Amino acid sequence: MDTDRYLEPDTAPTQLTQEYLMEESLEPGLHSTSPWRDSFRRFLRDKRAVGALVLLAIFILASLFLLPIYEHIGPVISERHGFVHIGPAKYHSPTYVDNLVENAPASSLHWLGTNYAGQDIFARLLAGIQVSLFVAVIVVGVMDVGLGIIFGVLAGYYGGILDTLLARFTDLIFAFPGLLFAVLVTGLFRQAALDRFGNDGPLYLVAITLGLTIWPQMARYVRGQTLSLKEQQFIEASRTIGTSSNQIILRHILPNILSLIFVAATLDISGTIINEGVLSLIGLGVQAPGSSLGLMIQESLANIPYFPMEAILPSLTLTIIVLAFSFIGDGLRDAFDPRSKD
Amino acid sequence: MADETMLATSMTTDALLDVQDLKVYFPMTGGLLQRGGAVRAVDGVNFTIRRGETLGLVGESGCGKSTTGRAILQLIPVTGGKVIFNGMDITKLSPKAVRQKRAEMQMVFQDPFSSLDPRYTVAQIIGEPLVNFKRGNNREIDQRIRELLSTVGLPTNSLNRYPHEFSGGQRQRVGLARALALNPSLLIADEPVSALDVSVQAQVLNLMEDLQQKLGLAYLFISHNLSVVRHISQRVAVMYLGRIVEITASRQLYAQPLHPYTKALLSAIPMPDPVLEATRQRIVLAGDLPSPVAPPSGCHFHPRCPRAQALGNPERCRQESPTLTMATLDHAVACHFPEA
Amino acid sequence: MTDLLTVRDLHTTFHTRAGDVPAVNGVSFTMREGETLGIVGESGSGKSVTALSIMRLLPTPPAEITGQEVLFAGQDLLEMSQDQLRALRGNKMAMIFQDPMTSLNPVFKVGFQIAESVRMHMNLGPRDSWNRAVEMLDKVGIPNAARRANDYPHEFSGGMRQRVMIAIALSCNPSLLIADEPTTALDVTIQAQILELMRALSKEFQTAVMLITHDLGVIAGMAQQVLVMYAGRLVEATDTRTLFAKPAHPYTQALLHSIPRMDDAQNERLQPITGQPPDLLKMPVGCSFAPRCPKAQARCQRETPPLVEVGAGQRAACFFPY
Amino acid sequence: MLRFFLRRLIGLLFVVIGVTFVTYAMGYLAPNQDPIAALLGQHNTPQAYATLKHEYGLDKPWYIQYGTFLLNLAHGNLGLSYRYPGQSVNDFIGPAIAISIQLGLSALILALVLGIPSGIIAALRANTWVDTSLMSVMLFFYAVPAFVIIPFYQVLIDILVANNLPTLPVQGWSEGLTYKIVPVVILALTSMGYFARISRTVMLEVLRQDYVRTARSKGLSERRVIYLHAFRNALLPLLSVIGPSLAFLVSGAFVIEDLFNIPGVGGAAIQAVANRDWPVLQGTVVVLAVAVVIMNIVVDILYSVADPRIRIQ
Amino acid sequence: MTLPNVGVSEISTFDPALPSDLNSAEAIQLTFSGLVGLDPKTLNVVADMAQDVPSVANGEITNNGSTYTFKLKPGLKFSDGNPVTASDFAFSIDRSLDPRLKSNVATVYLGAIKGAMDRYAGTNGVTSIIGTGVVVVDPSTLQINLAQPVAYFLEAMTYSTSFAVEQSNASFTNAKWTDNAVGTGPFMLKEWVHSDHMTFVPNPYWYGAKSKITQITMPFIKDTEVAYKSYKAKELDMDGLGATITSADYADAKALPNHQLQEGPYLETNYVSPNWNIAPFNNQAVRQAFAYATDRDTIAKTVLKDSVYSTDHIVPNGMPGYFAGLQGLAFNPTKAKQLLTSVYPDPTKVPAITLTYPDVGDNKAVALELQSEYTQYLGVTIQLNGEDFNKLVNDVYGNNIQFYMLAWIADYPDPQDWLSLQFTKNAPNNTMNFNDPNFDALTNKADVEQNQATRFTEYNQAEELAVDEVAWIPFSQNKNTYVVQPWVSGFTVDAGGLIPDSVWANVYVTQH
Repeated sequence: MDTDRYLEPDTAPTQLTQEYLMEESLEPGLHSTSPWRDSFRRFLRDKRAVGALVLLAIFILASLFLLPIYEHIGPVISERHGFVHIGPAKYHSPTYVDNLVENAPASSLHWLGTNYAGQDIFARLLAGIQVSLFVAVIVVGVMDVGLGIIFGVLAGYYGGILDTLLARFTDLIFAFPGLLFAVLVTGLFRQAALDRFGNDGPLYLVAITLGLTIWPQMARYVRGQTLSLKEQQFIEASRTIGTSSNQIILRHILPNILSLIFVAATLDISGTIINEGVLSLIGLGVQAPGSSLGLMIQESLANIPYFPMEAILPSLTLTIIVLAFSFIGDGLRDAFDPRSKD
Repeated sequence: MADETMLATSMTTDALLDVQDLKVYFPMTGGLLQRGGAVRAVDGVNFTIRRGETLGLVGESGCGKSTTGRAILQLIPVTGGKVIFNGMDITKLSPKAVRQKRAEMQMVFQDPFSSLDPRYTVAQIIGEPLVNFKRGNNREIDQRIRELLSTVGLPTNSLNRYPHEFSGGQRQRVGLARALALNPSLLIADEPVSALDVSVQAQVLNLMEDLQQKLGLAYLFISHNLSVVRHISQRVAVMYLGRIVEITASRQLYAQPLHPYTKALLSAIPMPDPVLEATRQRIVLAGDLPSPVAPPSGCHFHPRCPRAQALGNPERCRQESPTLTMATLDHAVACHFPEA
Repeated sequence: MTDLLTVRDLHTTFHTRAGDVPAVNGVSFTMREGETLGIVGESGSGKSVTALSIMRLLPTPPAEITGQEVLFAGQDLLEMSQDQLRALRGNKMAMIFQDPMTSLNPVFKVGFQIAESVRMHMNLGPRDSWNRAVEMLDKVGIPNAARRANDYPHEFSGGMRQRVMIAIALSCNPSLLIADEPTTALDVTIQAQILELMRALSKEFQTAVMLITHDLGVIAGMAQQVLVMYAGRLVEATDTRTLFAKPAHPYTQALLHSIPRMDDAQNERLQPITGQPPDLLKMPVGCSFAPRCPKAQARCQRETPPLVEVGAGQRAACFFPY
Repeated sequence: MLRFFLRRLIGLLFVVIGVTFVTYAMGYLAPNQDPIAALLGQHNTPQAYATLKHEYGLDKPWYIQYGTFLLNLAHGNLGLSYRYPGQSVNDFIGPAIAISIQLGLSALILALVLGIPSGIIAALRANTWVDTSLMSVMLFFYAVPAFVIIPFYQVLIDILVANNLPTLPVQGWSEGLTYKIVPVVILALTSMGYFARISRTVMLEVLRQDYVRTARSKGLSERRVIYLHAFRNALLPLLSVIGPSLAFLVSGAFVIEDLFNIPGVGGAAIQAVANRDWPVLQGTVVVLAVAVVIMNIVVDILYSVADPRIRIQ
Repeated sequence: MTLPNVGVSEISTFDPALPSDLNSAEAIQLTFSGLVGLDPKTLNVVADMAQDVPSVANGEITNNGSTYTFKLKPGLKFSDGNPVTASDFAFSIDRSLDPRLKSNVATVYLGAIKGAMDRYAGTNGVTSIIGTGVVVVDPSTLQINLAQPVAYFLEAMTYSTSFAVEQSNASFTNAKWTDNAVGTGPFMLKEWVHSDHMTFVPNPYWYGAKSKITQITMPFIKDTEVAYKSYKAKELDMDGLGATITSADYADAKALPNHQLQEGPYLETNYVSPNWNIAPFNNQAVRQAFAYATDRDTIAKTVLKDSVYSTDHIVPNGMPGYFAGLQGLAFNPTKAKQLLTSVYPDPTKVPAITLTYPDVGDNKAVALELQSEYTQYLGVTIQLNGEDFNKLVNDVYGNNIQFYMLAWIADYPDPQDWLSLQFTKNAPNNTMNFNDPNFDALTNKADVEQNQATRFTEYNQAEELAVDEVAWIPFSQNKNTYVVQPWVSGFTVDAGGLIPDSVWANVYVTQH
């Protein structure tokens, strides 16, 4: 057999090597698509999820940028409480209390009316969205995803004592019924948080507490995903080509579970926003005159028979945000794992 | 191909890989209150592979052939025995040193779909070992990647594509290119073609043969497909329940199997020839493959062994585990009553 | 022997989001009573879909099954209602599948799973159907059948499970057994056992067997007639001896040359088929094998060759056979 | 079997010690949490303070206090309430538990009864309008929390009352069945949505399985294929999510019990935190944690009954 | 009829020796009774099971006001038919002080009795005061000896700590005895579904006129709004026991047909209290500045929609000894600013102030209003802290809280409860560290003064001091608001939020 042709590897393909070439099935004209871009394209096909994303983006942008603008819109009121020249910066502040306009209907001055204390509902809604998003970012973005990834991946990849500790800790948190742990901690340390951090203290406390209760679930999930990913041959392949464990985690495991974490985190955001609402509802969340959607609902309860809009507006806003995150989560999951849809 | 001479020459050179009494046990651990035994996946395996040679390792599922491959690469902890590679026992090395050694022996995996990271481009996949071992600067690495692509017969426009855009056969080529990147002298191929379509298998087999010739590679070719192993290997080892029962030159094994298990295995393979099939004498083994958790005593094969049955189930088969002994020159068999 | 099954111009198309996939594209053949027909082809060639289409076991949508006729014992399966089909399935035509590990319901006793079918089609009482199940288990070579009938599938090995599947399939004395890659998931020695069993039982029960496989060796040992499929089409149909002795279609020829054989001269270089099987979403015009065919000419790229008689009892879909 | 229970018992022990210790430690570490001062309030005199502190054993070091608690717990005694003088925690939370179990189980059953069939129907009609609309409704209920639904419900009730239309009671529990309908329904909604979504996914997965095809190939009726062969298997993953879904139910119950004035453990726990009534809180936490663990054991046992591949050993 | 007990999910106790809250007292009042009670209108002490109210005039107060003699009405019986004698009262009073009961109210009401403090603390070997503090003269005569004369003793005797319990029924150790409690009140306990409701039926052995009500159902409803909704849904026959109608519902209640809303003064004063020990409130001018900056009328009229009375008094209107002529620190923003700037010329340099308020009912709205007022009129920054009520009480009594909002409800209708118990140097309620020897001297004198007119004058002077020096900044007095369905007649609630026994004789429910 003639083996000479192999002596110069980079020469033009010979007749025999022709059999390896399959250019025709590679469609050279098309741009190659990464899995991320594929998923993105699939996500865009999900009208419900895209709609939710747009709506959510509007909410977020409104809460961040419309609130400061709103505080510059409106006339200067010449006289109130014997004080003159009260501008929109004041009466459109989410915290400003004006007992002369309590439970006012929607007007050009107060776009969605005022609540029991004469606070502007529109401003409070926007501020409430900010709070929900803040909690979501801290709890899910930082603690849930951060701690979840670190502990989940390490426990899944290395196992051992870390794995056992994680399992025990998760058992403990799971055994704490419902929100009881959060109620306990926020109830006990609320005063301290207020003393230390002022009005926003309880919010930080709520965020940290909720984060503390939520991350073990994420860690357990990430651990599971890591374990199943570890079984994939490309991880083993990486080891055979001398990739160190740390690099395998960073280069192969993390990128591959990131999409799943994304989905889980999106769905966790819904849960977290709800839990913040529950804590505010039972008086353990944001301190008045601050605003949060849960607090707004709580404050409106006594007034429901007389001013139902005060309850409906924050409830509706919360519903939309929570549903939007759920839709986006569903959409992301379908986008990352097309099989899950049917 | 000049097969005889090849065998003769390789016998004179040193062994590239010498596996001595290799044992891999998997502990069966449960929770706090569970006691576990051990799965004796690999239970005292001996063989050598010479430079540039292909050793076929065949056996049915669960016989420990894949575990053997992984244990050689130190991908799983070895319970006992030695793996001497290039004269050095690598079971005693530190993890870091093992990583360095792995540059010289590489692996090709069975599953063309799960063996490539779906989020990496072909260039990144093939380049990963080069980056790991710092084989040159970016330009040199890029050059080497292109070279490897052409070596395995993939067009250069594959570079920035992702695995999901390739067929199974093409992906196996990517896997091969990755394995070849560091110029290894030993390639452990774990069922490299069994997941491929029959019409594509031949492409990959031919490529592997060509690469061996060109690069002087030695292969440990693990497969359950005896036809494929026969085709590609110079020597073949047959495994049964964690042990090697027969090892010899490929031609010898297929022409004159000594172990009753090998005989049965060979007779069970359907031949693509209806005339032959109609007249063939088959040895159909009774029963299932026993579990490696509780393998039969003595010779692991004795409960299913037609020869033992023919001999009236000698006590010795049940009591004594046969050792792998030389029956003829370069033909070892582990049987108390090998057939002449 | 009379015709048991006649398939004429069967088409099965999957409507997917990416487009329509013509998985089976105009397949016609005839099967006689008691005969073993092998269908051979690579993955995606449409051999399994053909079988499932005949059984009408494909979910519609996404599948759409059309055709001139599929006559089974004189009745057109394509015209039947689901109820009529159900009376036939498991009764007169039965099927076994590739993966014995997943084909049995894990939560029911194997005896139940056999008896269920018997009870339904043979109008037997619970006790009689159970006895029949035990009898069938015994027949497929499961030791201690009476006791093992009370075991769950996970308590059986892969080979044993495939025996159970065969017991289910043959429990109502079907006239047609479709075996879809019945031994692919099994080890070689177990494969030999199962094939042996199928041979013996099909003889005993006078059952025609449609054996679907990608292994030409299995075909050679089992089938009297062979169909070769490629990319949803039938490319060659003939009796087994002719196929191996004198293959007409270039694909069949190439296939036979590309596999390593136990009986060839060792280390003889294999002759691979270049390229890949076509993507069913983007089927080439003309002969679907043309892009890989060493004999392909301009005509092959334009026209689809019909399946025509090229020799005695040998049909091939090629303009340039042999 | 014995080993299974022994292992679960150790797990239970760990959980009980864990949750009580965390509860205890929180109360101990948090600033200004003197239960005696809270109890005495305006009637606080040094004399009364010292007397009560001694009576409740709070003058002892923390580890003695906690040890005493554990020792009493081992005898099934949860101690004495601080807030409700002379009342034992057992007496106090006993009826509350009964009510919470009634509420929780009713809601769980309702959620299962409505959710699972919805999921199955959606799976059988996958990607049709039936599926889409049913699942949109279920997603809505799954995503939207009870405390957002309740205001809407109250607005509705007010409209009904204002127009002298028949309504359901707005609060209370034990007076009769009509009092239980709304809390149970609202509590069930979230879980119902969850079960429906899970059921759909699971059912789709099961319907794809080879054994379903086998069942069809045997000529079984479609009903038998779906409700016997497929559903028996779908039951397994469903069973395994019922355990964790209890946590959902419990946190939902907090709000429901609060807003509907239902004297269950959720409300008792919130009150106990406010009252610094540690014994009651400890008791509630222990009882709820044990309940969750026991439910999980029950689910495990059911699972092993439903799945012959799993045997408790 | 349905008589909701609003604000709790369960009463704390049904043992007359123990109640420290109105909710428990409401239930106890129905089933238990004492020697003397209150007139629902005047709040004067009237006879209940005693034949008459002891006085110096009728010779039943002797020994310089240190000995009280009670003569029992003839033929009194417990609800199980057993006779009630003087020894039952002796037992009941002694029992209330028993340390095993851990009563935290017994000494407040019974502490004046000779030996009571030792009996409560278990000191000096005192294990019973029967024969010393309480003496059974004969089966129908009970004599009580005080350690020293106190003028408000009869008022204190109207509290349930001296109500009769039966020796064979009441336990010292088993708190569950109250599930089958036997008493002497107009009703008796029929059923108690814990944490849910209680049911009462008329006591057949009640000495007074029989009630036409055949059954009282008392559900526990935690939320005031929920209770009102329930009332509107006609599930309740009345609502608002203990002045629990919120300001949100007040306007609605006022508009209900047939004058369903009843209102009058309620003996509860709402106030914010500055802590004299903590800056900036360690300065009288600053305290006064806050008092002057408190716009009480706005709070009462605008914020709380007239559901309360605006007040700057400590002792509420309706109390015996109310000081109509008190000159309080009425709203005056200019003066307020002046006073503050006299101490802190730059208001931003005022030390940080946190106003802690109990986060129930209307308090949050008031706190927000106060925050807004102090910010506007004084230019200071106020941080709010809404706390659970119980937690706030704990904090107020246990730790020095800088600035807090609370309310005080009369324990018994005597100014002593509002002044001596609040602001004397060592008073348990002196949580704002009020410190004025003149005040202490005045109240010490008044506490023992037997002449009621002189007493009240002394208390009035003391009250003026407390207001001027700003112990509290009172801002509102609650209204005794409650709603009664049109089909209920003759139902009234006294200014203390209780339903005196005598009321029941006149209550009846028509068909509806």
